[in-house]
Amino acid sequence: MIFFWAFVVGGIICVIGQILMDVFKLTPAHTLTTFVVFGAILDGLGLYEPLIDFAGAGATVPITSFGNSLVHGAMAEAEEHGLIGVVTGMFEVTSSGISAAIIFGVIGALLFKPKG
Amino acid sequence: MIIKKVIPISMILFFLIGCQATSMEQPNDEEPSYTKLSTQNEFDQQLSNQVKEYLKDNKDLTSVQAVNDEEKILITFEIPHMKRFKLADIRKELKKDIKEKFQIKKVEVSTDQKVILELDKLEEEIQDKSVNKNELKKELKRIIKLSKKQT
Amino acid sequence: MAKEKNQRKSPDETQYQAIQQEKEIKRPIIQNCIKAFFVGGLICLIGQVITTFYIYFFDFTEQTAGNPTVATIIFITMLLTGFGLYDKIGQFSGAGSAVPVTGFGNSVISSAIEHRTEGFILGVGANMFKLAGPVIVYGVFAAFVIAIIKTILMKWMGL
Amino acid sequence: MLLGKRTWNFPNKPVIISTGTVGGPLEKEGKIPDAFDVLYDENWLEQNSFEQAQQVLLEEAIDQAIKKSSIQEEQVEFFLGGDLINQITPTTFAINSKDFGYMGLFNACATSTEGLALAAHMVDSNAANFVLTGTSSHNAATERQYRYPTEYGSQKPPTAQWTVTGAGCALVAKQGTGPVITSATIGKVVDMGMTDPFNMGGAMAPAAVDTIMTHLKERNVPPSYYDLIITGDLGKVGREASLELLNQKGIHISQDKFIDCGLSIYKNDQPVLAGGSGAACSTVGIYGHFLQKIIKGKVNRILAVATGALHSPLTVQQKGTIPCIAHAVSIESGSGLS
Repeated sequence: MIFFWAFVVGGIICVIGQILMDVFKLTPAHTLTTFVVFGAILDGLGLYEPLIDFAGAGATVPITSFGNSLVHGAMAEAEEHGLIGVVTGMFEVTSSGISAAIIFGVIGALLFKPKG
Repeated sequence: MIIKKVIPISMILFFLIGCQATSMEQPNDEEPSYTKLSTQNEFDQQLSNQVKEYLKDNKDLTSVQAVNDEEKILITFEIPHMKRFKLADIRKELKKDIKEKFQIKKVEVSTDQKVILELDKLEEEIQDKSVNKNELKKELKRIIKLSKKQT
Repeated sequence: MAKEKNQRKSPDETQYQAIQQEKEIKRPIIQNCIKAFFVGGLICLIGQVITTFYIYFFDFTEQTAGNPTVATIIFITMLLTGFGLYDKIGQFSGAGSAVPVTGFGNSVISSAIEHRTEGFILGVGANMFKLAGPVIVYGVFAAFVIAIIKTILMKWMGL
Repeated sequence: MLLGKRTWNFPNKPVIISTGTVGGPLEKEGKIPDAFDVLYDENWLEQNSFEQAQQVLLEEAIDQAIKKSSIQEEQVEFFLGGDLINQITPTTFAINSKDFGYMGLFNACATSTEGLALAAHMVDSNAANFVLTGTSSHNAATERQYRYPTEYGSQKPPTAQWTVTGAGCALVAKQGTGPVITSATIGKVVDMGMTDPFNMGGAMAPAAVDTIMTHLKERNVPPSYYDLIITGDLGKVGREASLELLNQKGIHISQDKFIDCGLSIYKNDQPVLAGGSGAACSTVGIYGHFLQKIIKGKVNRILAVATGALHSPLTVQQKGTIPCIAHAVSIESGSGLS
């Protein structure tokens, strides 16, 4: 079941992205930024976690989950250390996506040439 | 050009599989499945059994696992997929309910797939009597710790 | 001058832009959305398969399996980008391959590979986040604002 | 000799005595592979960067043009040319080792006819005997400067065009065998407030129309005077729009006489969306394909109108419009040709 809903929810999130790109003529960078901010807002309203419970990777693989986990990290630290935790806890949960991208970016640059 | 052929085919395939999966899902009128643990053990699972017995009437659940030692109990459960949107609330309510009903101080509730798997394994071991008191305590502690990990 | 020119449109411009509206090849939005749905869904499905794999065969919970899953699909993205396939998938599926974290990975990795000719420090290092930078910047800032609001509401308003 | 305001007439009829054209892998599989003297199988040309590869393309085109002519490299006095890359470095580096007087030009994709018009003017007015003119573009080098890294998976809309990988050179001389240049019209910058960098054809169409109209008016000839009117890289969108615009202004050109280089190079099933573009597009189309048609006697008079979009990635980000330009050169079958 989780596989089916991961597929459907992930697909629907991508369709929203396609509409932003085609109908509102946003560039990919604008679209992704909008999504991350949107993910952060959804988590702020407490709506993103239920979506993850429901759709699994369908909600964690799209870039919206980045916003969600940034808020999550900040909130977890804030509970312990108050407002200063908001600043320090930000990357607590998200770091894997960014560090993986950096590491594989450098490895990619070592291994590959652009095909053009 | 291969991509152009592969992608549509796999799309159709997954969609068919997906549709089948939905139609196979049946309404959940049945009691949640659970294993009644032997109380003849070195380690008394009476409490866990009582909890399971109690949760039997809860139509929200499809399966329940529970293991306890002398001071704490870990309960895991599964619910029908369409109810997973409310998973966090159901978990919270269940925890509160059990705490009040059985007057236990430390109740841990989890719905994590991994925790369910591990607890299932532990239940089996208890049934087989392949764990001793100390091992059980240690194992339970480990699983609870696992369920609380954030990153 | 430049500012003035931007503000008013001459009749010629308006007229030509009308012609252009008519002659422009329209984007096949419905078709693009269908492609985006299936490719995006497929990527998420693969993500779910990898997550499940990590839960069953390694010591990861649903919570913690997210990290290795992301790392794994970004690794796959690196291979697809390096072998020159990701841009072709991207042209086919649009947002379907841009919105998942694979798209984020691709934007970082493609920039890194592309700027290798300018050296590893000022090329790869400096340009890596050329495209993905805004995502992190505004993700962090939005999260900051939201977390502040939420903390204040919870702590001082008792919500 | 000046006709009207922007048109030069060349009474001495400078001759294009030879041309050299080179192309990349996608051009090799295209519609007109025989328009190229040299075709490469891959994008890198064994260089370390795409910019260097572009430089090699131009070097090869220069060598081909000189090789095919009856003159020696030392006899060439000037080189006029440019490309799309920042500060036209590929062209400069290609000329680096040569002993030519060099004037770098930038009119984006209209550089080819700009160079040809200036070369003809120099030869016609006795300022030079042999002038080389040429441009080059490389798909990956252009892509990474104007748009995204080449491996970035962004979806291009159907109005986008594909930059041609290639280079072309023409050797213009006072006399010799070959097609002759009879006149040229220098375009003005036309800006219709278009802002979409993925629809260059649509932005450039009004510039092409303006130049064609000015040319016909100042030279006082009807459109039917030319066997073919060849635009540089308007693509599907721009070609349709400019035909419509010409129609509205009362100039009727039949569909089969109004040809676009961007639509001539690639086959329909190649992934080039609305057609080819880039500095090399008009260059290889005109020097390679259409001059051959004149030499073989299939057509007698052509009007080559290369079009260029004069924006930069910076102006696009600053929400600027896309100013465009087009230069026209009329080429006729002439000395020594049947």
